Formats: sequence, structure tokens, C-alpha cells
Amino acid sequence: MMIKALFFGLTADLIGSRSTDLDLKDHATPAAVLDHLAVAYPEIARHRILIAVNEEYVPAETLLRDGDELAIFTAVSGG
Amino acid sequence: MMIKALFFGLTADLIGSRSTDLDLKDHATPAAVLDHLAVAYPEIARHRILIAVNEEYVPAETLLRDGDELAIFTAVSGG
Amino acid sequence: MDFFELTTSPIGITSVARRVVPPECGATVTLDGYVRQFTKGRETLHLFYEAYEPMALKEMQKLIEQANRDFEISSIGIVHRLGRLEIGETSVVISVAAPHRAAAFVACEWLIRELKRTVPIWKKEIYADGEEWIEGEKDVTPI
Amino acid sequence: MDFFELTTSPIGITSVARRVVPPECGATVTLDGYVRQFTKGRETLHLFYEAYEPMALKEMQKLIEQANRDFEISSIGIVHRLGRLEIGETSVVISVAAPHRAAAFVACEWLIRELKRTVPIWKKEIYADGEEWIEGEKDVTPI
Repeated sequence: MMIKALFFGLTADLIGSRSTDLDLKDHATPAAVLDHLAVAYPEIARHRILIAVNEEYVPAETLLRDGDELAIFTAVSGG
Repeated sequence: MMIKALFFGLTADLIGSRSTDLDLKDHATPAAVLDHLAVAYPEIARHRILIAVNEEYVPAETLLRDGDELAIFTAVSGG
Repeated sequence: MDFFELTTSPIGITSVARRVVPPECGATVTLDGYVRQFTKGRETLHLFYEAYEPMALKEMQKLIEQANRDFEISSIGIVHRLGRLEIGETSVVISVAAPHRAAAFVACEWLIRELKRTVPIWKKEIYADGEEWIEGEKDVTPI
Repeated sequence: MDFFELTTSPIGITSVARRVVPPECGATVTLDGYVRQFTKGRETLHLFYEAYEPMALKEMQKLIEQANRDFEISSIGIVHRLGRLEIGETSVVISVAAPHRAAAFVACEWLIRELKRTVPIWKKEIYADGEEWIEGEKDVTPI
């Protein structure tokens, strides 16, 4: 299945990208995507990461579905 | 002794004056001035009155001194 | 950088809020009080505010001094309008700048509560069918 | 009368505070957050804010809905700035109008606390000697 991953702020800087399309196995989770990213970008594992799927916060163990928009970012700091 | 009495808002309307000079006996108090005013303007006695002498809140039993500025007004309602 | 004023001119919220911003601050809390059109169903046409001006300024200064002692804030601005005010016009603005916003919220709320209790200003409501000097509800304890 | 916006243009406090005034209200509390020049002694040159815009707007709307359920308030305006901000420029304005000011204070403080916790916006501080994405401290509990 295909999902779209979005990065913002620090995660975008670390990964050097703001958006990428991922071809994942069925039953993949955001946690699995994060583990995969941490291999290439180990700095990511040193930060507290929040996950949103289709613009809603979700736990990292949520099952992803084909066509989902997965956002991966550090704790927010607006205001 | 001479003191100057000031009225504001409701007390000015009730008394029909904003300022008057009073010739008082020694040891007069704001309470005595109020009692005197209440004879001529009984409506005053129906309101909670605050007293200031020389621009400071004081109890009604404070002794007045020659030259004092006595302000007589209802509970404040700014804001 | 504290300031307190009485004015018969319209008050700009921004001009008050932005006059109190020192470089160590990150947040300003502003209370904007204005003429309510309806109170308990009765319609106000306009308001009139009167003050015992020199004493009002002294009491405002006392409030500012006490707030600076009691709260971790950087600066305070208070401006109160006098004279005739139309519906929706600002009667009072209190701005408090602080390094941390929690203190600014607490101080601003304390300042408006105390201003309504102690600063000698009176409000007259002018209704379609009459007018009324409003009397405060809270006690002023002489010092 | 509630509204919430993201903008890359300067925010006017008055324009936010005065957009939320309904006729039954008498007070508006406004939180103005702005770029602090010094944080723990380190000087900030300027800031940059980035958002996950569609989700940020959804989260702002959720905050407004919950505040309207939880507090006796009449209307809320929230505007957050994005992009580059200079020292002293407003990053966020939250205005809450209420019939009674106590609810406006409580709701405004709740809104800024929750906005900082849940709305996906990130701040980058640019210092004389480097730059840093700021990471929030509070947990976001997924619903």
C-alpha cells in the first residue's frame, strides 16, 4: 500500500525532505515507519516524536491504510 | 475650621452641588457631616457612602482638620 | 514602563498593550472592558463615566505598586475613559506584560477587580426610559 | 462569531479583540504572545514559525469548540502568525469575549496552554551563533 509521509520543522530538516511517498506492507504502523527512518537518520530517535494520520493525532501503533497521510514531527512549539 | 466637601456622581446629583465649603466645629468627623447632609437630603442615607479625606479612603469617624478636602461618594463603579 | 491614565478620548487596545512590552517578556494579557448593550435584558443607550481624578490616579498608582510587589510581572498599563461612551466603546484597558504568561493573567484579573473596588470612578447608565448611577458592590477597606 | 486563522502578515491585537465583541458582553481578555528578545540570557535575532496548516486549523477549531462547551463565554478569536517574525512582533493573539470577565480570563489561559500543547506549529529561534527548532514539553494525548 502507498502512504504519503509529511515532515515538519526539525524532522523535515533531519530527513532533508518535507514529503515522501512510501510503499508499505499491509498492517504497517507509524512506529514501523519511524524505526525504518531511524536507521537512515539516527538523530530522529533522540527526539520525542508525535504522529498524526490524516490530520489527527494517533498512537504510533495505529494501523496505516492505503492512501493515508502520515505526519511525523517533534512536540509542537507554537504560541 | 473650614473644610472643602466634594461630591461625585450620585451624591453630586442628590445634593445638587459638586463642591461646598463647610465651617465645622473642631473634632468634627465625616460621619457628622453625613448626618448633617442627611437632614437636608434624606435620600443620601439610603446609599452606602464612602469617604475620602485628602484623596485617601478613611473611616467615617476620622477627625477632620482645618483645610481638609472631604470627598463623599457612593461605592465606585468604574471598569 | 508602567503607566496609568484617565482620558476622554477613545482608547486603542493596541496602543496600551504595546506600550508595556519589555525585551525580557513574551506575553501580554489585556483586559478590554466596554459598554455592554444589554444588561439583564435592559438596553443601554450610552454610558457616562465620572472620576475624582486626582484620587483615581493615586489609587491606580497604588494598584500598580501592589501588583508589582505581589506578582512576577514586568510592566502594567491602565487607561480608563471618562465622559460619554457609546455602545461597544472601550471604558478601560489593563495590560500586563510578564516573562511568563501565568503571572500576567493573574495580575490582570487582580487589577481589574481591585480597580472596580477602589478607584473612584462612577458609571451612569443611560437607558431609553431613564438613567441610573451604578453603585459598586464591593467594600473598600480603608488602609 | 468565533474565528481562527493562520497568517504570514503582521497581526493587529485590536483587530482580533474587536472582532469578537457581541452585544451581551462587557469584557474581552486578550493574550498577545510575541517574540522575546532574551531567553535565559541568550539573544534571539528573529523567529521562524512553521505549521502543518490544515491540521493546525482543525486543532484550533477543536479548541474553540471545547472552550465553548467548558466555559461561559460568547466568542473566541485565535490568530497565529507563520513565517519569519522580528523581535517584538506578535506571534499569536487569542481573544475571548464573555458576559463576565472571570470566564474570559480562564478560557483565554486554557486556550493558549492547549494551543501550545496540541496545535501543530513549530518555532525556530535564530540566534547570533546558530539556530534551533524549539520542541514542546507537554504531552499530546491522542483522542
